[in-house]
Amino acid sequence: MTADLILFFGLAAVAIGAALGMLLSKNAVYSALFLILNFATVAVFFLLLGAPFIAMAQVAVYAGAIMVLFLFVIMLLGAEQLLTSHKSGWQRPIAILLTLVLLVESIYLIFGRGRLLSQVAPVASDYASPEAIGELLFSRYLLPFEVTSILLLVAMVGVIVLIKKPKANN
Amino acid sequence: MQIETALLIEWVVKSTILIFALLTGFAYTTFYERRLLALIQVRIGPNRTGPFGFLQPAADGLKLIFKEELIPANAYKFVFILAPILTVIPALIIMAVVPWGGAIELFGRQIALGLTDINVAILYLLSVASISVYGIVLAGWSSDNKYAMMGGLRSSAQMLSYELSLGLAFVVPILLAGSMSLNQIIEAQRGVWFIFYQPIAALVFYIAMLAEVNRAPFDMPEAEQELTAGYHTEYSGMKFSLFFMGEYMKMIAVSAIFATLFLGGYRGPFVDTYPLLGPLYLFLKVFLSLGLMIWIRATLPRLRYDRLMAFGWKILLPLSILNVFVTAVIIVVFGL
Amino acid sequence: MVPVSYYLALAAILFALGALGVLIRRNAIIIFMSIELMLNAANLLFVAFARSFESLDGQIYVFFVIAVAAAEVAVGLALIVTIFRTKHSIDIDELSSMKG
Amino acid sequence: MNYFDLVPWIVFLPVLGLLLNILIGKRLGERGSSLVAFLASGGAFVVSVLQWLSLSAHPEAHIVKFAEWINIGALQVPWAFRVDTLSVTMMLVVSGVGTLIHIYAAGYMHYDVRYKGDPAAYQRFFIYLNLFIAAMMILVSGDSYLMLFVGWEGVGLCSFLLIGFWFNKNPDGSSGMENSNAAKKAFIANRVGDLGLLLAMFAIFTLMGSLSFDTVFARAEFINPSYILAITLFMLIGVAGKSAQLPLYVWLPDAMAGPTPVSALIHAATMVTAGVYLVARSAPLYSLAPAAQTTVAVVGALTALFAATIAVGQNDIKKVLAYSTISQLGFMVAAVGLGAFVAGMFHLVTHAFFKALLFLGSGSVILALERAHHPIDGDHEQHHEEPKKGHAFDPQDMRIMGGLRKVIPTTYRVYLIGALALAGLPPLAGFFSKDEILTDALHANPLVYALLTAAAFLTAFYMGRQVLLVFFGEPRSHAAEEAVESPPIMTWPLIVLAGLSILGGLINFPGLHGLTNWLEHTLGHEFAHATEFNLTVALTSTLLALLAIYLAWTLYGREPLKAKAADPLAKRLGSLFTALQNKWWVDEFYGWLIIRPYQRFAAFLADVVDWRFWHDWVHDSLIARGFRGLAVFLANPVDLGVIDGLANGLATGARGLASSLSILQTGYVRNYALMVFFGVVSMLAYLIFFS
Repeated sequence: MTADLILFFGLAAVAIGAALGMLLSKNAVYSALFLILNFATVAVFFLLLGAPFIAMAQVAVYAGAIMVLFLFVIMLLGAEQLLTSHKSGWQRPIAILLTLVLLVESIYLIFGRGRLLSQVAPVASDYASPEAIGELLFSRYLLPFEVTSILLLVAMVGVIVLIKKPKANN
Repeated sequence: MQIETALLIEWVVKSTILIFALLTGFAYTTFYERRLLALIQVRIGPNRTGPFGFLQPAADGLKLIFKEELIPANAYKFVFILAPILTVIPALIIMAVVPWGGAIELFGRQIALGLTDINVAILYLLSVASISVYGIVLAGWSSDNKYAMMGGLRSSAQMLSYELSLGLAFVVPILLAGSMSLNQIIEAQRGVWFIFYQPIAALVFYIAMLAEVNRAPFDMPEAEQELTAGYHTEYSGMKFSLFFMGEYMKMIAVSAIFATLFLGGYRGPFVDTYPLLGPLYLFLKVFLSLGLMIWIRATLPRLRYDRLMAFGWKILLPLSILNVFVTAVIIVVFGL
Repeated sequence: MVPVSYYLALAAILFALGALGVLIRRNAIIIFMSIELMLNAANLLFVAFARSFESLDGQIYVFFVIAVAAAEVAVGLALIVTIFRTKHSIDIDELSSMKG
Repeated sequence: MNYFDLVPWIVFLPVLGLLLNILIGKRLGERGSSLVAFLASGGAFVVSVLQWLSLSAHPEAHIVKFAEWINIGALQVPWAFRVDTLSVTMMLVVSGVGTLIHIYAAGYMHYDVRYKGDPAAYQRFFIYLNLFIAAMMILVSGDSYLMLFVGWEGVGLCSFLLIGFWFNKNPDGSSGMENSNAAKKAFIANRVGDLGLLLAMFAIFTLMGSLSFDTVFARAEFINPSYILAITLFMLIGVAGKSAQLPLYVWLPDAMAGPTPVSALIHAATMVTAGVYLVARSAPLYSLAPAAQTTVAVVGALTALFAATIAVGQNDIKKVLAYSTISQLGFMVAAVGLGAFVAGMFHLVTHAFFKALLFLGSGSVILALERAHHPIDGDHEQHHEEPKKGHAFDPQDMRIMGGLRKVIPTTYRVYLIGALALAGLPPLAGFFSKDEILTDALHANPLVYALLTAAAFLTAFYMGRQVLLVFFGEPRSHAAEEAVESPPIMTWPLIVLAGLSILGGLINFPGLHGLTNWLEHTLGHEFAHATEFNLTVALTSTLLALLAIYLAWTLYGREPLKAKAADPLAKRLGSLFTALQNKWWVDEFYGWLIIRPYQRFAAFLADVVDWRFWHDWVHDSLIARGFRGLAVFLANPVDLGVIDGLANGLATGARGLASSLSILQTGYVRNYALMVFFGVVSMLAYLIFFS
């Protein structure tokens, strides 16, 4: 087992553990923290896969903005834990069963047909440099890029409209 | 593997030097602040411990180490302990991409003064800056104290708001230098510092930077008068000193970044001939920037919270967007 | 070098865990986080395939996914806050007034 | 330097003028609104002159495409202006004579609106006049048959509006429907002609796939000549309608109900010549159908003689001129029918001068009598009373005139010039143009020549009769004694027109052939050959004219007519004169042939078919009763039983199904998510194991 594999399996264990922690934590803040940990490890995976730009964007946007927003909302609402606990009993076992089936199917699809995707030759040094990504973003993906910016604007306006308290009627 | 080992040793040595420099810097920044504040307020300041009071930081440190550690009964204990650590770590690692000099020749190896030079350095700065908010938020939340909670929430809102302007201020040097690598940005300032090309971006950056490190007049999260010191109300002893440390190290780090982006970094006269002058120049620039911060703290009153948010969203953000736009248009039109 | 298939398997596991989270948790915010986890798993797939095929397009898609996720989270959390104002709870099972 | 791009203004200036008059005409007052109208028309004239100057330098045809109009499949008709020598000739005549008539009308209508008791109509008159100028310009400048047709219908509309200008009055000024009936008559007679033109256009488009002149003429020679014959004959129907040829001429005499400037402008100088223009424009088509040419020539010659005979027996000063116009139009149509397009156009131009002069002069005479009968002083009305019903005074009746040359000398002089020009005495304009037609007719068709010569003889006779009756002898009424000369604003246009009537012959003076050379650029050498001066023809016609005038003098001049005496011609000709006076009973004949049967047929349709059969029987008995029965049947067993039962059954069934299905709708989002997830997992399993 090489150092790469050790690193990979270690990080993978952390990622899966963090995901499970997110899933099982009673407290939403802990869930959020676990998720941040998970995102951080995924960012490291991105770095290992030669995507530094995406890795940094992952940390800045997911960890830095989105999860802060989550924490903010949790704390604002004081919604760390749910008060009542009425369960629908049959949902949980079926869900776990279906998830296991999905996992088996996925693993079968990935490994079961003898098509192990191994990594090919190391890529060029300027692979996924900011220049390369910017070049692609502003040429072939210009329209999606602009559409995304419109989407963000729409989301912003929508959020403001949603959150604004209705004016008190006299 | 031989070279890899050498590289590993080099990194360890450089990291140790960096951490040591930051720790010392933190200690003496507090001293610097107290003396400068005293000077501005026509007082004397600490001058008894050691010559000119130089040992005062050591005395303070000793005092904090021996203080009793208190943890509130209803606190979320794990997060309560985690929070100060989370505050310090970003302040330490953010300096990893900032170069503090050119390359020097040592033991037959070319050694770059600077931990690493990556092509997404600015993104790295942004992402590390964005996660530094966690320490404060979690500290506020885990203390189970209303004041602390308010401080944490205010802090997160404030940092998210000013991060946008900060990011847009980052864009201007990227545009001017055509690279995200800090080394290349410094190279691009070989002739004229960017602060002369882009005084507005520099101003925006400095203001946003003050807000990011929660310095006066944006020290809302720890507002002593209204929030009884905000998020670290419940902290004492070494955990409190970690917050303290984080704040001052962040001050040093952002000053270094400011110097790198707008003041030519480690560049100065004769630095090409004598590379060891680089760290000295950087130190001088950081020193000046810190002095400015302390001066501002001594001069300006704290902003009201709603005004602070309004200023961030309604003045600083449009201004920086406009600045980026105008800069980009000028670059395209004049083909700079 | 680590085979790309391992990354795919990891992504599948993360995705399954995210799906499970949506199905078994009642806290709307945690359901939201699970969705983010699934998106993240998809991002991992994209980057892994991009590496495998030595093409940058996968990374561009991740860029868009991140942007869309940001918009989605902003709107979603705003919805949750609005729901909380009327229901004083973010238990997703409380929102069952559309029962047939 | 050329001004071809200015050509749309010949249409837009009049339109601008009429819009101004519509919007602020009342506020401008009489002076202002007539000035606006005059400037609009005069502006069009200036633009036409600019076109003429430009065309002198570049004589080939210019097509100025102004806008897209119709673009449907193969049918492509842009709004294009065609500037060539033919259209510019028409433009100059229309706008030049039109402008002079605008000036005249400014004075004439001032009195007319007061005699008719409606001074507010003044602006309306000039709106119509400008509209007419615009429509006429569209007609002559259009580059396709369709654009020509637009103008053709536009001038028809203006003609209708202006004949019925005093639509609630009779020609003698009393209240009644006769003026509007005359307008309707003109409109309907023109519709008959327009149908012919429309059929011609349809045939042209079907056969040649285009309506634009150049394309049509280029393709015409590849078409079966019998089709061309049909097209040209259809077109002849249009010409007969618009240019008042046999058998559709009957509307033109009635059109004298319009104010006199209208008669001069529309029903003498410009609109009625549109038919001549159409034939001249379609010269390449007619040259391919010699039979049609002959038909046109014969129709024109017959009309010329027929109308001339009627003119001899008329007592109304304007009716004489109206029949004279028909006769002269017959000359032109005969000329273009013979292929003498230049001679026809030449006569068109000179006729526009002297016939406008004669009509305006007659208006001046009428006004002189009217003013003597009901004096009004300047703008101040003294007579407010309506003219009484059955009032005997008719200012247009030549039998109450006489001796006017002493009281209105200016009018007398110009009228005499116009009459001599019409009679064809050298060296006036009419002599040259008529002579050219006769010369061409002699070469081409002796029958036509004979008919035209007879018509020319009669022309000289009835003009002599008219001049002698009106201006010579003794005044036969009080009004004629006291007649008042018209103001300068009316006499100056007359003097200008008189000058043009004298000098008009220079346009195509024998040996110089100015007009021939000019039109040759458009018509080509084939259709625009120079006609040599024929001394025999000239001498014959001059002598005949002099003889006719002498004859008129012996009857009316030697012994001037006494008041209330019978016409001396009636004694000589007996019942023939009665026939002439009654216009050969053509109107009565049409009434018997067409109108009476048509009215009976309409009454039959109304009473029997519509009322008794359709309304009483079909509607009341069949449909209403049957429908009621059907409705009762549908309402009770069908609607209440079948349809309600079906609907209620469906509703009950749907409710049952829905309540059993609604168990699935738990309201829990996570349940739905679970179902979706189950679906995904199942599909994945299917894909793995079955593909």
